[in-house]
Amino acid sequence: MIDAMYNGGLGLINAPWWTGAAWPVLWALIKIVAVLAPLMGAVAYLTLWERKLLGWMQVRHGPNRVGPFGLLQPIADALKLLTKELIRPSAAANGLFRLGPIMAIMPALAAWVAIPFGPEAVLANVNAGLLVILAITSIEVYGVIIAGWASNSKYAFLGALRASAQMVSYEIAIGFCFLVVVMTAGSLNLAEIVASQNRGTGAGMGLNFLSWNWLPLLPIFIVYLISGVAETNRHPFDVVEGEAEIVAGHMVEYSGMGFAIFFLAEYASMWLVSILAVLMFLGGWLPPLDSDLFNWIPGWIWLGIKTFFVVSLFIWIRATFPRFRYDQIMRLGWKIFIPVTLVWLLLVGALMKSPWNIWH
Amino acid sequence: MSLDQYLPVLLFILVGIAVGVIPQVLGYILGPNLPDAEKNSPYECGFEAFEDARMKFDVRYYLVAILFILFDLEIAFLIPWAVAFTDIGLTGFVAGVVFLAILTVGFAYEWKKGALDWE
Amino acid sequence: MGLLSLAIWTPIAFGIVLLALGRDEHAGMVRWVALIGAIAGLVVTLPLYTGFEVGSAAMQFTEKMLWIERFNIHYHLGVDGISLWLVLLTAFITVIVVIAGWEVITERVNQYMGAFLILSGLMIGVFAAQDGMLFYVFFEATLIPMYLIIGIWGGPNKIYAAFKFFLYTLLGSLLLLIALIYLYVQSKGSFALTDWYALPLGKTAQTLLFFAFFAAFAVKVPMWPVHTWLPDVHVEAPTGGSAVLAAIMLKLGAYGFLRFSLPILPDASHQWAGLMIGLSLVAVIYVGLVAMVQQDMKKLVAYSSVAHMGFVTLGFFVFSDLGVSGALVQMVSHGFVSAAMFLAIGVLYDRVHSREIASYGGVVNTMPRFAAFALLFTMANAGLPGTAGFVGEWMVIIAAVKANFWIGLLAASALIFGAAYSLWMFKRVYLGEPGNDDVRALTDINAREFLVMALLAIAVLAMGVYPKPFTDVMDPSVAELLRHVAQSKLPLN
Amino acid sequence: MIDKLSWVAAYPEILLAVMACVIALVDLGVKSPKRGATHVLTLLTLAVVALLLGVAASGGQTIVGFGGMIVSDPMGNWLKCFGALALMVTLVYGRGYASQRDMLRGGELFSMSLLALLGMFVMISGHNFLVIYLGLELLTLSSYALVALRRDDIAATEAAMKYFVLGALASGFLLYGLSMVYGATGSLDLAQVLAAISGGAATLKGSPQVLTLGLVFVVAGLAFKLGVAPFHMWVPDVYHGAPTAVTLLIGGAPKLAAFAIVIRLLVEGMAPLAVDWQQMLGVLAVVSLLVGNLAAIAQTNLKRMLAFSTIAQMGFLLLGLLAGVSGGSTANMANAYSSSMFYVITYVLTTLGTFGVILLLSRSGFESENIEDLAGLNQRSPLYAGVMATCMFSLAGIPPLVGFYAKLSVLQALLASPSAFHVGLAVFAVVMSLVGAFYYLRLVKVMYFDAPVQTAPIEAGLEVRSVLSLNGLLVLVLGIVPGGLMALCAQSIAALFA
Amino acid sequence: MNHLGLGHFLAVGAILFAISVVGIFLNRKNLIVLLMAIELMLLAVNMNFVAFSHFLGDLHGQVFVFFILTVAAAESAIGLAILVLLFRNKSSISVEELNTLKG
Repeated sequence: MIDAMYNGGLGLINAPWWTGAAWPVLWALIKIVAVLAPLMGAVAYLTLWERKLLGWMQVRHGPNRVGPFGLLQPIADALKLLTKELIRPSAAANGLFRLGPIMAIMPALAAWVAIPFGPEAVLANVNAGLLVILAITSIEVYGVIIAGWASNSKYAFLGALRASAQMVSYEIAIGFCFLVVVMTAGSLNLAEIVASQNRGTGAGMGLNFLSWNWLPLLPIFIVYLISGVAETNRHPFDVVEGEAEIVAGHMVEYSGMGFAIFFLAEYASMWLVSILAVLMFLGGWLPPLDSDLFNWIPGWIWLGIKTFFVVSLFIWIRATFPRFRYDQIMRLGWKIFIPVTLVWLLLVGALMKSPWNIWH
Repeated sequence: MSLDQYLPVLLFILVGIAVGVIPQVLGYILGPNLPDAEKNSPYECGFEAFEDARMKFDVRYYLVAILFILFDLEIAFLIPWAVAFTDIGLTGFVAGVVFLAILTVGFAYEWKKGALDWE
Repeated sequence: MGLLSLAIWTPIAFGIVLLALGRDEHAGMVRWVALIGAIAGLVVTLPLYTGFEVGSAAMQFTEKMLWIERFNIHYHLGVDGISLWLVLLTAFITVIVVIAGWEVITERVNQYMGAFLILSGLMIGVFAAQDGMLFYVFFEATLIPMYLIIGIWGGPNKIYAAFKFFLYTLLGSLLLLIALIYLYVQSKGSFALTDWYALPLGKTAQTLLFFAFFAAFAVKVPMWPVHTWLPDVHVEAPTGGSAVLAAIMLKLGAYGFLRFSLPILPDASHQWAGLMIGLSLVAVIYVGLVAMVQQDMKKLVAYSSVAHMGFVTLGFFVFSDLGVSGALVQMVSHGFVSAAMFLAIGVLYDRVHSREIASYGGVVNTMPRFAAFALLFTMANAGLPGTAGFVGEWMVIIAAVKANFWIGLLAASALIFGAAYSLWMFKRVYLGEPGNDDVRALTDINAREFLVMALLAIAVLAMGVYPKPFTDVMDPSVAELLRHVAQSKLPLN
Repeated sequence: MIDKLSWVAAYPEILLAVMACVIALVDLGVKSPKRGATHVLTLLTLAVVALLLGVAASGGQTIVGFGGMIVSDPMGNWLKCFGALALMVTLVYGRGYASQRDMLRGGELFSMSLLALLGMFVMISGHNFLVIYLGLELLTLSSYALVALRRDDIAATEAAMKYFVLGALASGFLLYGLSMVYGATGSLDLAQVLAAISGGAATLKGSPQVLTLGLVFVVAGLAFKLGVAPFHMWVPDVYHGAPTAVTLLIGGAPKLAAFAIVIRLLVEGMAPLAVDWQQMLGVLAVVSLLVGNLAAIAQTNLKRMLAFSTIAQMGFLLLGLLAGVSGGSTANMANAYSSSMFYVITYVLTTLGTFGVILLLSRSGFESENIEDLAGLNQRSPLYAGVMATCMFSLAGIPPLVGFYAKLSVLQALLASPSAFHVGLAVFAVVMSLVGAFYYLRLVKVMYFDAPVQTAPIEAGLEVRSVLSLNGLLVLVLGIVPGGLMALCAQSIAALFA
Repeated sequence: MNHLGLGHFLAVGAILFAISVVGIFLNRKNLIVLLMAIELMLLAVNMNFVAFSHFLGDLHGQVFVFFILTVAAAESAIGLAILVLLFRNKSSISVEELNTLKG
């Protein structure tokens, strides 16, 4: 069906500039919007879900005034932020100050280009998918630094420094996690990584979920999850923007849509981290059991369910843990996660070279 | 050479930028614009800002940045190794182990030197 | 180890021992060791003379072994009639210098004595080397001790003098080095002098090489107009340094002409003989005149050295038996005489600390014995018959007359200048009433100084009265040399 | 699997790499500020490595390992052996100096210098652009850090910055050139590059213009690394600003490696282009001799003067390298390159002695780096003055010191190829070495003729004194019997062409 | 899109290289810019290597790029470290103020 749409569009105008350049670009844009629109919706409603879930965990209701069960709350928030004044501190560097949010949101969205939603359903089916994601998300730190620097405010500056140091530290841990997964899958393509999880002893017995990477790579999975939280500067690693000591960190000088964009970026990143966790460790769109009922449910639903579960896990963590001190955060990243991932990398490597290799 | 597969990447980056730009423009148009000196002064818990915010900061941030560059590159280095792991045989594995061992030596060295301590 | 090696390395070994072990606290012992070393150095050269086969032109006492294989450089030593006396002269003068510096030098005695002993060995090496590169190594190495001698123990302007000495001579030597390497390449990888004697060379090559050699040797001799370093250096150098410089180091240049320029480049030598003779005559006459107006005794003797060396080069380039032999005799005699002159000035300088002629006058009154020696040496310097100075100059003049009357006449006229400045200086310094209180307070030479003077006086007289042992030894070698010079080496085409 | 020969070819490097890591880790447990244990361990390592290399080099074998990535040949092994020895001597001289300046704390001096040496080894062994480049970078990166080892010293950090910027620039040039050569020949392997160039247009993958352009950049990059004019700007500042021990470290052994990569890249890789690169080297040599010698005269700072002297000496070294091919004849190649090898080895030996004395004269709180500081050294210590004077005369090229034979062999190589250009260069070189003699002599003058200004007694441990004496003696003894070393160089280079 | 040839890539490389050289020599103000110019220079080289590698169909060039990247990282690490030292000692990172060493 999708191919038919593409070919239909191709036949609209019979001119080289259309078939050669314009239509492919337009088609790609259409597909991007098809990904982006649900994503934005998911982001918006994640804010609501977070507030709701937190509320329930704290035995209260959460937002419930705007619309039924507060379902229109995100739209109201958006409208309110849209009509707020965009304050630019007089000491700030003008261009950079506006560039900050852009550099924050762009990678959080652009990284989705390589996320597959099914075996073939991916915007850019490149071999180096994971690498593309790694590359694009690395840019995120620029948004933080630029925002903190351009604000010309001590809180923003210190917050940006802390945030960037924290993000790069955990990026290493995440990189090592990627490495282990890539090693077992033998590919950087996320679809192949998902596919590679559908084999092994567990899968042979129909208990597919036992073959997913989360079990054989359990330490890596845990490290990844925690690093993902830290990478997005979420609680309990949100000391960079902790109200008690540094107000809103690098975002302190932003108002209105500037602030909203940072907010969007954070939640889009959460989704990204979650879906990556699912793709790499939880079997992506694969059903957990090899039964007809489970196989009948489409893959994207499985993907959605699992991702939703992981995102909720993030919120659960937020509700549960006290905030870490900054030195504890850095120590966790450098002195625990990196050695653990290094050791596990070697162990997995040795296992793969041994006769007991479980990733044939 | 064909880079067609990467066209969506470029486009998505542009779209991402647009998503960053358009709301700000909209906010500028739709929101009020009433600057005053107090509002536009940097936030400092209500105090007057008394010095340039771009002050000297702890050198450890530099250290983290430097260490990050190195480790990130190590990862970049290991990715091809990991991708081709099944094809490179024992020699490749041993080579990787040697590489990681050297990395570990450096890591242990900086650990013992206190480069990873924050307090 | 052959005799020549012994002659070279004995003084060097003693010198190194002195450098390594000597301290100013036991300067007395240092002096004795130095004297023993110098005498040992002289003693081991004596068998060279007694064992020398007179009448043979061949190299004797030869030693040859491979030294640097890669460049086919040999440790090849040998003496013939040309170099034998120069070797002996060197060893002899070293003894004299050591004795002369006995009490005069009080600081860093070991370095002073060591430098002279090493210098002595190196100079003997120059005279004995039969391999081009070996020659060059010894030739250049002499610069280092001499530089230090001038610089450390010299007069007030010593640093200027030391640099001038070193850089002047180094420039010439470096061109010599290029010439040697060129010859090495041309002779398909040989540094042996005998190979080079037989090497055919084109006219341009010969001319270029000739001037490269000229640059090295003429500076060393020194010939006019590149002699200007010599007076400066002599004035500043310590007495012993001046003596060795005048007596032996100048001969290195002249010897180089004889060993290199003439036999290797016969055609260029003939071609440029006119120039060489011209320069020599200028040296003899013009520099002689310059000497007459000097107020400084050392400068006067220095200029007279230039003039005397002019006779040597003149003798070489008339290409006759008599001329070359005369020049050689002149070299040896000048070695004795100039050393004696400088040492005599040193005796005065040690007492009065002035070299100005005007500071003296009537020295004969207070130092009669010394004045007697001084008179003898002055006469020899002037070329009076019966002294060493006469024989060589006379032979050269006769040879010059034979070659060309006018050249001979001009050369002979120089004798008059020589007599004039030498005697004039003698008159002003020694004769008459004591010129001032310094002179009145002078004490006559002590036993050590007497010994030095006496030894030199004997040598000067012996050579003047009975030069036959010298010329007998030289003649066959000179003949052999001239045979080489007579053969054209231009490629036949 | 990797074949056994590869291990044989690389085991000194492997040993050194392992020991560098071990020493870095061992040092973490050393508490003493003098770092005795680290020092001894480092010296021991170097001694063993030098011994292994000496044995390997005497064998005279040429082994190509790791698929042509590295080569273990006599030239490389001897250079590596001498490099290890030079580093040993450097550390012996520099230890007192370093400990007085609190440079030993942390022990980086040892581990970094071992890594620098490893870089040299890799550079020397490299038979592939990639390996050569990696070795080069390992060396230079370690050197940058070493220069900045005195963290509180303005001059040192500034020197480090200049060194870093210009060094990185040089690497960039070299790399850019290598990329062009790669593009033109289609290979990074020296042997294949040589084959591609030898075959002319038929075997080249790209246009000859690209190749020539690449060559220009490669030569410029090498010139930067060698520190020859007009790419010499960093040399005086770095020599001057770096702590003297480090100055010796970067002014000594790395010259051996620099020579080796010139040989590897230009001769082993691009010999058929010799006519082109020889011309460039000729220009570089002339300018270096001119700039180095003339600028050195004007210096009052000893280290700066020696820096300019280095520039001049490197210019002389280039003369040997450009004499290899003339008029299409390659008969002189072995001769010319072995003369350069001899030159560089003896230069390093002499430099060690020179800086050894300077290091010795420095005390805590006092840098002996002005020429006046040497005044009257002869009265204070005839031995050190003697060593220094020997080195100076050697650098000036006066026989019978080893520096003379170095100049002799280079001039010989130059004159062996019958070309007026070469003869002119030789004459120019000797005239310039006369100028050079002036400032070397000035140092001797200061030591011997001037009255002492500094009167503090010179303290030195037995090891320093004996090594320094040995060093000076070697300059003299190798001058009296240079045959062995010359033959060694000749055989090593001959093996390249075998 | 289909007309991209080797020349285009080399031209980009050359332009980058030229920019970086100019940046190194003309920049008088800020050492950080110098460090960036150096990185840019290495990127220019990488451009060349990748382009050649692709058009030659030879992977070695790309392997080389990997190593250059690593070295560039190490280089900038050391460069930054030296820069920090320099700033601590001189309180300035201006190129013009690198004038302690003169002869």
